[in-house]
Amino acid sequence: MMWGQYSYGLLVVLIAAAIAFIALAMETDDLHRFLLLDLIEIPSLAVIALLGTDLAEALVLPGLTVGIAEQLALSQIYCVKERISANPVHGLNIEVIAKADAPLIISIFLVVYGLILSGFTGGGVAGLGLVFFFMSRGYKEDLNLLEMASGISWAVWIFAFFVFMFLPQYWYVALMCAAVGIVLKVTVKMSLVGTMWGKGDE
Amino acid sequence: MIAELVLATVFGLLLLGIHRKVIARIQRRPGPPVWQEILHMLKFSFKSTWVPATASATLFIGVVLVAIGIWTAAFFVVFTGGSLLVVFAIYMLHKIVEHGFGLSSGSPYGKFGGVRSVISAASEIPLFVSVAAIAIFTRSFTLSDIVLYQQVHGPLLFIAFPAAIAMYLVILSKMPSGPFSIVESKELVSGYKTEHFGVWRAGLEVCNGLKTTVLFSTFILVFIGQVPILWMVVGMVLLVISLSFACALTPMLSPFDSVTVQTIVTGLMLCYGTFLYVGGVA
Amino acid sequence: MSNLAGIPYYVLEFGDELVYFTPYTITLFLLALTFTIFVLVSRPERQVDIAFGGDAYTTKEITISEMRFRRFMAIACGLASMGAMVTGDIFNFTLFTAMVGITNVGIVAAVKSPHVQNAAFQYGLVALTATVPLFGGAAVYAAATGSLSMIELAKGTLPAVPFVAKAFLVLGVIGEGMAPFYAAKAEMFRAPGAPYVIMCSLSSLLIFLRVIEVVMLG
Amino acid sequence: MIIRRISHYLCNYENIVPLFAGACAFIVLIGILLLPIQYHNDQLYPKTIDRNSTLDPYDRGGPPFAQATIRAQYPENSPSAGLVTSYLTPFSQFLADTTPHLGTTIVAHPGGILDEILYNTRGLDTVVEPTILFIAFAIASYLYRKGS
Repeated sequence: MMWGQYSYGLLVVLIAAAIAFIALAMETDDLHRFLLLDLIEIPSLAVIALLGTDLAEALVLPGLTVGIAEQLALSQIYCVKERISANPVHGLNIEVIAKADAPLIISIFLVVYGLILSGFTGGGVAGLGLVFFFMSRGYKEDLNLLEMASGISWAVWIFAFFVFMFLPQYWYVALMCAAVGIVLKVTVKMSLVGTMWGKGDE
Repeated sequence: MIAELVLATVFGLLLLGIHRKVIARIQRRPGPPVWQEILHMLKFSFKSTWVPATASATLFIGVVLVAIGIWTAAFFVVFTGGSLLVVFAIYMLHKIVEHGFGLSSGSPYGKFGGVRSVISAASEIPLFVSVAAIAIFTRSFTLSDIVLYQQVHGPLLFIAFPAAIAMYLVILSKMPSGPFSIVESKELVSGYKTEHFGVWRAGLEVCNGLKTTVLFSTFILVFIGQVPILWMVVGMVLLVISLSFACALTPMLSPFDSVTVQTIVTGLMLCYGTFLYVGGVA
Repeated sequence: MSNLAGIPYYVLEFGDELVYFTPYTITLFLLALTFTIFVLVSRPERQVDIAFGGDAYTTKEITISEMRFRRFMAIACGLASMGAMVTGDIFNFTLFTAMVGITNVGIVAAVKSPHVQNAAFQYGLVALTATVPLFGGAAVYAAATGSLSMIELAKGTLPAVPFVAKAFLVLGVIGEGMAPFYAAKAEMFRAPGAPYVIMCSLSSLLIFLRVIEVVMLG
Repeated sequence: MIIRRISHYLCNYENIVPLFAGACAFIVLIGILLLPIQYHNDQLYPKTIDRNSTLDPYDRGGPPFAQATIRAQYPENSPSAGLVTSYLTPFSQFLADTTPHLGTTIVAHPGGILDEILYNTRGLDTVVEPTILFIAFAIASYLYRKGS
């Protein structure tokens, strides 16, 4: 068999993965293990990226999301397990920011721009705006409402999927539903993170 | 087909009775009569039946039906010459059923029996490796193909001897009072069965009988081939007697030691499978 | 050795991803369905704790909110394992497997016992590690054969799947579910809430059984 | 006795992470030894980039609003494949017309090749993926709220 570009790429990535795995095997502290996992995720994304087609881009995305999501859940389990209840992040405790209009304007700008972009990045940008807003204001939002919005956007996404699969002639409707669903979803999730951090103002 | 099913169940219970009797004779006890297990099943069928107050009722009852259901399915797969892979899957899923039996009652004895049953799931892997080893020879997973292969090439018992040993060990780990029977060891009263009484226990006995017949007949079909029904019965009785000797003469291992031994056997079988695979390709 | 687990009875098309049923997968699928229904309709048992050697015993109570959350997780877990049983696409299978892993963690993470929680965390670390070989394996499948469809792989016309890809996939599935090396998961199984805990062990065993079929293709 | 020592090591769940990581490292090392792996050139969704297009790098052939050719596994299952790729929002159209490159990051607008794959031909992947996200968030928020 021939050594092609693919094999060379794979060699480098596998060496990186081996180093990371050995590091994880030798680590004994729980928190450090957890941090090392973030490092280990990177070679896996690289293996997918080596595929080199558009499919690779599409597969990297779920890979990345799954990793991040699981880390979020695990970090919370870690906090509960270690009884870390004190919230060390107290918003952005800068007096000027807390009172001024600037965060509001920046947030509105980011949200509007994100909505125009739509899709994953759009959701990210809009979400960032909301995170910034909630963090600077120490806003106490009703989490139930945000979660409901997230759930609905997820349902919209599923609906779009079924339209694509079974009624392809209405692809445009499905595309719009999916795009709107995902922008809402990412926005909501990120703002949820924002409220989780920004509650220490009182 | 119902008649065959009932016959298989009764015969399986009879085999378990023989198992108990032989162990007792080896240990110089009189032992129960060989039809004791059948009587057990009948006795429990007419006893008063209840669900413990702490139990998760639906699961408590449902899991009995699932147990009978999966082994009925396995029985039909074996006797219609279906895929060995399905039998293997059902065999592994039986662990989950035992887990369900144990956990659903809320009793700590049942719970520990169920947990022990599940943690020793690695004991089923040798079965899979032996299935894979057989498939390397026969190029098929369907029982009917395996039987045909043996008509041409002779019994697989001689061709793939380590695979036969692995499957023998797997069957051994399912027999009561064997070295790997950590799920039913006496410090847990009756292990996962502790809380199931009355009709539920009868259902469990039915499942055990059916399971024994299915496993033994699979062993004979896979490693010796299609034989007349009388020889099949003789083969199964001989198999149960040899298993009884193994059970009577070995001590029971502690739970984690049992798991470790089974894992080591798995590793050895994997080596054998790899050896066959590489050798078969070359 | 194509068509290992029998001829597909029924194929459902979702674009490039096909869902298909063979005698083998339908057995597993039905079992996942049965236990998901159990989770839906049954209430958790009240686990009795006994101090061995003494007469003292206590009944563990499960709060309503905890029960609801764990039931939700168990149902999600059942759906994920059903998906993993019937999907005909390698990458899709790995995603369903990853979902089984995270729901398994979720089912036990809600339990208050610190012992169980520590076990859940350790197991979560393994599940997270397992996504690496899992997705990596699927990617090597795609690169080496140019296809992710199990039906195409079973036809035998594509190049052979490298051994590493198969090993990665199996390792990933073992990590997500710990099946069948459950000894490491024993602490989790001791948690109360039988229907949910059983879903944990069932789903991981099912994905393990499925991956055996998957690696035999191609 | 060696068996007892092994089983003592196995029964402590603190040890499963090193055990699994070790197994991963072992398989990775075997993978390195078994290289090279032949890359199969006949890939799905091949990447061809038209550097001169104003839609670079999202141009996948054909003018906007016309059906582009997508090499999917089962093209007959997604008759609308290629329409999503070439769809542009009015805003994106404006950017494409007025700037030399619509230099956006992935899926900054509906209509990229990624949307095509994610929504249309491989939609089930995308459904499962936010579901995992959803589950993970549910776990985190449940534990968070229970703690506070």
